[in-house]
Amino acid sequence: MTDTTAPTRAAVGRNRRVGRERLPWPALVLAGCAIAFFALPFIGLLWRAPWGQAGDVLASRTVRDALWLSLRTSLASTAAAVVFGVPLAWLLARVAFPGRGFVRALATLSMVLPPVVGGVALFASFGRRGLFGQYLDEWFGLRLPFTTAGVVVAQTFVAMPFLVLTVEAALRQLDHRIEDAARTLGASRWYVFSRVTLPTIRPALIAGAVLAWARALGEFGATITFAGNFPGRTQTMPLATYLALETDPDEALMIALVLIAVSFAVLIGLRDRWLGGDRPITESPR
Amino acid sequence: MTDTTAPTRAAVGRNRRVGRERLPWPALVLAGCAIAFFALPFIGLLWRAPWGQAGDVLASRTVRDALWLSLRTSLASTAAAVVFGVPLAWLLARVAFPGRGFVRALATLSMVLPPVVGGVALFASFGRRGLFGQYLDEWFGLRLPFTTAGVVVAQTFVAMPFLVLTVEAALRQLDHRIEDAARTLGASRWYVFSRVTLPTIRPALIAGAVLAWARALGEFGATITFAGNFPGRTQTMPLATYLALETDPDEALMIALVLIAVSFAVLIGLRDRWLGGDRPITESPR
Amino acid sequence: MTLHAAVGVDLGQFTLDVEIHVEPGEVLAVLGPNGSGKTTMLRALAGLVPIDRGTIRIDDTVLDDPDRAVFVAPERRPIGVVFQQYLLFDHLSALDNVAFGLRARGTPRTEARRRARDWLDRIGLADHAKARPRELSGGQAQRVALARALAIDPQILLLDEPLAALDAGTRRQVRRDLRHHLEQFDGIRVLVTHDPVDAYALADRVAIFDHGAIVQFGTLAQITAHPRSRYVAELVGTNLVTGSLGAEGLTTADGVDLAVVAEFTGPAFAVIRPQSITLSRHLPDTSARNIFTGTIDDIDRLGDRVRVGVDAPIHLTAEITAGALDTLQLRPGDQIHATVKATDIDIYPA
Amino acid sequence: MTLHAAVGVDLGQFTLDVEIHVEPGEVLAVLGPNGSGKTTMLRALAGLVPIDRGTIRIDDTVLDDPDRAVFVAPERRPIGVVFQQYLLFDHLSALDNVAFGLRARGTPRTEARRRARDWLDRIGLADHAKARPRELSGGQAQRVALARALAIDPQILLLDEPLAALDAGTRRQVRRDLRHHLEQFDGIRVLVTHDPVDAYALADRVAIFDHGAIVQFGTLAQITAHPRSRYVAELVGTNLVTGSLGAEGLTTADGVDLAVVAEFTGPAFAVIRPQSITLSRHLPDTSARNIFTGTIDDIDRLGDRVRVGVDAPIHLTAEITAGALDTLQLRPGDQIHATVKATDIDIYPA
Amino acid sequence: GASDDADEPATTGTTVSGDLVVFAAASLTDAFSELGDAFAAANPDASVTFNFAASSALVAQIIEGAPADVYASADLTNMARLTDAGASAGEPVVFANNLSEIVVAPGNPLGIAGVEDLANGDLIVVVCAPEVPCGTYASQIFDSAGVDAAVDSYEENVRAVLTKVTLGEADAGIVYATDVIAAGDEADGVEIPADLDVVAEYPIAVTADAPNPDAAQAFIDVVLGAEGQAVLASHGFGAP
Ligand SMILES: Nc1ncnc2c1ncn2[C@@H]1O[C@H](COP(=O)(O)OP(=O)(O)OP(=O)(O)O)[C@@H](O)[C@H]1O
Ligand SMILES: Nc1ncnc2c1ncn2[C@@H]1O[C@H](COP(=O)(O)OP(=O)(O)OP(=O)(O)O)[C@@H](O)[C@H]1O
Ligand SMILES: [Mg+2]
Ligand SMILES: [Mg+2]
Repeated sequence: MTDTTAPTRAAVGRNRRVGRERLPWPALVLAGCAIAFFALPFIGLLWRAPWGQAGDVLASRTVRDALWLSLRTSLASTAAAVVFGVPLAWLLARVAFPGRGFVRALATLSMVLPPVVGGVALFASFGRRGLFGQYLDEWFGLRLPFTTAGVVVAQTFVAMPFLVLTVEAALRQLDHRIEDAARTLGASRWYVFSRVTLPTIRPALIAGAVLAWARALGEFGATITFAGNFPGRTQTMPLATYLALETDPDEALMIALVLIAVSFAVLIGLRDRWLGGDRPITESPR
Repeated sequence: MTDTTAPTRAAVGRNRRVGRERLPWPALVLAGCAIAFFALPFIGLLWRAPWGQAGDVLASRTVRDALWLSLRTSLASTAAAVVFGVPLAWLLARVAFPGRGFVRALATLSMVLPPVVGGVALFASFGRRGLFGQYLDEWFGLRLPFTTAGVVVAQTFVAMPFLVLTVEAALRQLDHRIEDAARTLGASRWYVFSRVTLPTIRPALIAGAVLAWARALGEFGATITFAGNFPGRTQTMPLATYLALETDPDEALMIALVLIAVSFAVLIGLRDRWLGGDRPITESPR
Repeated sequence: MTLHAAVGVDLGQFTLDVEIHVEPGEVLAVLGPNGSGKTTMLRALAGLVPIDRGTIRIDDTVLDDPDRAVFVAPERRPIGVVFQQYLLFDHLSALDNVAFGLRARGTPRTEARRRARDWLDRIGLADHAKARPRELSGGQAQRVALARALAIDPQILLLDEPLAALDAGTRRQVRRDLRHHLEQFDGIRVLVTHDPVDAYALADRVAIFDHGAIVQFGTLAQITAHPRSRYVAELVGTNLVTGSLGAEGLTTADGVDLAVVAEFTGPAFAVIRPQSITLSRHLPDTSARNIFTGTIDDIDRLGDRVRVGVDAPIHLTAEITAGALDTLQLRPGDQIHATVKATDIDIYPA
Repeated sequence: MTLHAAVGVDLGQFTLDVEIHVEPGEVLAVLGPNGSGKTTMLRALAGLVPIDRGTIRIDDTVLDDPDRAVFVAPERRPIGVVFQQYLLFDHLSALDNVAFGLRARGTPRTEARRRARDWLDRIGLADHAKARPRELSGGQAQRVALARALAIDPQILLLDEPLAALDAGTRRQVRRDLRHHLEQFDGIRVLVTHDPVDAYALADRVAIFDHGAIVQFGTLAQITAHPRSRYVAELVGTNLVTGSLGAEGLTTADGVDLAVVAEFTGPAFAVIRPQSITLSRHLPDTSARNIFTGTIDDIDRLGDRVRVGVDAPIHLTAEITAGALDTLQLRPGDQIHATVKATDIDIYPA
Repeated sequence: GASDDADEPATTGTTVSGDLVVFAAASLTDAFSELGDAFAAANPDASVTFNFAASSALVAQIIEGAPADVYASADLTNMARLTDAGASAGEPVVFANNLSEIVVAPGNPLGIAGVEDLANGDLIVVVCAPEVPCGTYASQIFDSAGVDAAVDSYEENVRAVLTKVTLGEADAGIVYATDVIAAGDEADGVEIPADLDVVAEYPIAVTADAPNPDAAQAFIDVVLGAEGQAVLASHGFGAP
């Protein structure tokens, strides 16, 4: 939506177009229901919220630590998910290797794990006694459980599938001929991928990253099991909320609201501009 | 992947092409790491799994009920997510209404809710005393908490965002001119959307549905809080697993493995063919 | 049923402002340089670009009018389009592409398929019915796009360079079929093309676009007889000289004099037919009063005749026979003298 | 540096089997009906379709050879392509599209941009530098595609109908520039086109494709002098009759006799130039021994001359002057007599 | 008697130092946090870190080699699991117990008098799942009262029961006395007659490979000491 750059007349044109962009009413009704369905719980939450406590909660050191930790770890996990997930998506979308379906399934599986089991699975692999973790320990004296790194691992584990599947789908929707054209211009596969493919699937890439980030931010089960619940080190917002529920449900709600507010702010920040692919002021005449 | 229909020679050609489809090695390395990262925890689980218990677990009535309930509810939630989520995605992708960013953020927010808080939020809206629920109760005597319907609501609430964002991204990546062409042929918006748009974004649609389904299947926090835990009515696999952990961790692992096995089977079933967009035997000459 | 369209569209720096009226059964050809707004107008007529000024109406039913905030959606307009870029549905077979419009308008599948198949026969692609657009060649795809639009035969059909990708033979044949089709039909047709032969064969009247405006309008004969723009001159392959008529003939902007026979003065166009230009290696002593000396910058062969571009004070294109070319041994870069009789120059007011 | 290519490709039911050799500095024009495999060959040369048979090599470096399982990736081949469908990068400006190849080969941004800008100037799109492909007209987009490929000037350049969407004027000019560009350069060029004028202006030799095979090869002059296929005849706009020579002249497959002058017998081609056909409304009494009566099915105007299609036992296209057309008052459907002197018929063995 | 021996370590000036990591059941969050401060006061050079989570999760973590010095469980089952795994040093000690109560909306609008009322199908009754301690106790209570309770949900932990009642989504539930106190004015408790009620016991132990056993023992002593018992009592726990 680049009104800014568009001359007023064109803008008028656009508005009329937008006006016409109206969906058929059944679709609108369904979309409306969906919005209501999403909005109501939060309205309810705000309605229930013990605003009196707001001050203390915001002041509380634990909450601030937890928030800061949550932001750091969730961003780290998102980064990890992108760095490793995009190549995996690329592989799944483009290379017809035997067992591709198997790998794809594997990459989705971590979503269906019940919270604690996820943690147990991570113990079994990256724990001090884990298949792989024992060597990490022996050789590098590296221990993931109960460390901030462990939090990132747990979050990445549950968050990466979203990125992988979203990006793979986008890659499959892509018109390969554009990439072919780039290659005939002497662009290496890397160059093509980074300068042609990724920009073209940007909407999906961003959506995937957002999903992964949100999931990481909300991650609870695997984290509390694998990384434990140490304030300042592994106690993320969801854990803090959970613990607060044990002592003071109202405080818990407030903490959750802080988390919601922060993530909402971030999500709102996602301009349509970045998501891209938005219908241009007027279509190409071609 | 239509080897079947392709003449052998072309197949040869394809294989050579596929051979060339190899990724640059850094990408392969990263993808490999990703795969290992996903595989290890499950290998670990299998390694730790108390196979002795397998028999009893599979025999156990509770597990069978829970599994059956999980499958039913997760499918129902996926269906709901598609029916309501696709129109919402359509709206978000195509209509530049004020507050679009707000709605998108709202539609993502349920992911960051800590488990229990999600349930509390649902209570606040659809609960017996909830903003909206109280009228459901008064007017229709309809109560969601502690019912199977409640499970579906909770799962849909957490699962829908995946579908919405994935599909929206795909819609944004789409070339609108194809839809324009369809409209000049006299196709109504519905017709265009169902016959041109959806088929074109099929990969994303399926990916989104899969993500939603997996998330619904794995959903724990909101469900146990909002729908409670009653065997056969609201006790899904994750709940069963979680509770088993309290008494017999080994049994819990087995239950989780059953869940994993089932979902894995389903996910494997996702043929590349369905995901579509796979590179044709030979590119178009245009 | 008449189409009245006053189309004003702003796209970034480009502005389109044209007005056309097309009678029932009439075929209007739109010609013009690249980027002159032809496609944009078609898109506006089809409702794919909202107009910013003017009105588009069929008889009295208004389709688009910003002032009255009226806008009829593309799918509600009785208008079909053959797109310059085909825009076929990649997920449908050629057959289903052609059948799409019929299906969308509620024709039962089998019936739609049957009629689509007929169309594929007509355009000679019966054996590509199952092929996906990606599996069609450029020309084949363009024919499918043509059939797709014709299949729904709309009251108004907009064709954007529908023959550009066709080979000589197919092109002539499709042109012939198209004409028969258009003759039978009393709908309205607007044809964008770069080929005057198409215009002549298919169109009743011609509109010449340039920089988003109509610069010439009428029958092709009228327009070619008296070109009023460099583009039209190029189009009909003749030489156009602009200048002002004075005592010693026509004087161009850069001061070149051209001896002509005229009964008026003031700004004027002069047309020099390539056939009436004679080329000679040595300065000829003739009665002809216009002799321009320059270098050959271009040699195009058309069948048995050859067009020679001469970079003289006035750039001229002469047409000679292949034989003459060989005897004169002309090569690009050679120096040459071009001679024109004053009486052979057709002159008319600008 | 010579290109040797024996290209065998199977696409579904379509099979391509052609062999070409192009010398340094040579321009090979490829002509042929739609779907004859022109684009497919270019894609095979560029490495976008793996060949199933044959080999592609430049001098001694093999690019593709299924038997030896050699395949050089497209980006490693010194080959540039102008695609029939342009395939511009929608997310980049026209400028960055042209600069892409240079950037990909490591040219610093500013330098690449500068050179890209020069190219945009040359193709007259300097003021569209910032425009996205979606904001370009068909012809503009095609010129950008051309510039994009030329900018990296590759040793081998494959052009797939690079002028199809250009208007008459631009087309002539781009053609001229292109020729200058090609002349300076000693690389190899393969040009696919439907326009013999392009072929004549740009190409040294011509290959005629049909159904995935080369049916004729040589200079355009040779090919047009002795067309050996309906397509070529259509292309150069002459009449081709196939039959076998006997005592009473040439007898066609459907038993029509044509009086000719020939010193041999057996299967033969006969070419009847449209100019040598005279049309008359009333049966003429002439010495001419070939008189065919039929109805007019087609009238195409080219400048001041007119081509009239006559649906006689042998379909003939005659060329007359616009004047003659008017005096004869010819309309499609009229009955007409076409006369040809036996001596005007050019005949050669099939 | 017992209290005297318990008093000793806290009073005698032998202080401990270093980091101390305590894994404690989530239901002990408040009480132990308070105790932590007391301990820190008594041992200036020692620093306490708590890891509060479900008893079961904590066991899993310790078995996985979590750096725990002390494990305080909300039930004997999980503690048993720890000792069976040989992950506890010495015998666990019960440091507190808890009684069950019926939790109802503030002011008990529905006038629920006792366990037998929970058989009323119109009420929404939630209790803990049999798998978790509070659930075991609940079922024992129902059995001994001979009541066939109309349970609508078996919650995964006692807090979930409390939450549902405080939110008004459930009419009654069975929780610990401590929870009713924690709920403050958001819920009221209906006591269960002593003859029916079951005592929940909270064991505590030093872990087998505790990095800092001395501090661990010192902390346990504080918990068992008068001061500790006082704090626990203030949160509604009963003395062992
Ligand atoms: N979406 C757009 N935004 C901005 N400018 C545009 C847009 N679409 C087209 N233009 C500009 O409008 C002008 C007219 O474009 P149009 O496609 O109508 O030309 P055309 O007559 O069809 O040319 P051609 O013969 O090459 O197809 C061009 O200069 C083009 O750059
Ligand atoms: N991917 C494909 N799968 C199957 N058949 C194909 C595929 N691509 C092209 N073909 C067929 O191969 C034949 C040659 O196509 P090609 O594009 O090479 O023709 P062309 O000579 O370029 O025609 P045009 O002049 O129309 O561009 C066509 O009949 C087409 O249907
Ligand atoms: Mg155009
Ligand atoms: Mg082609």
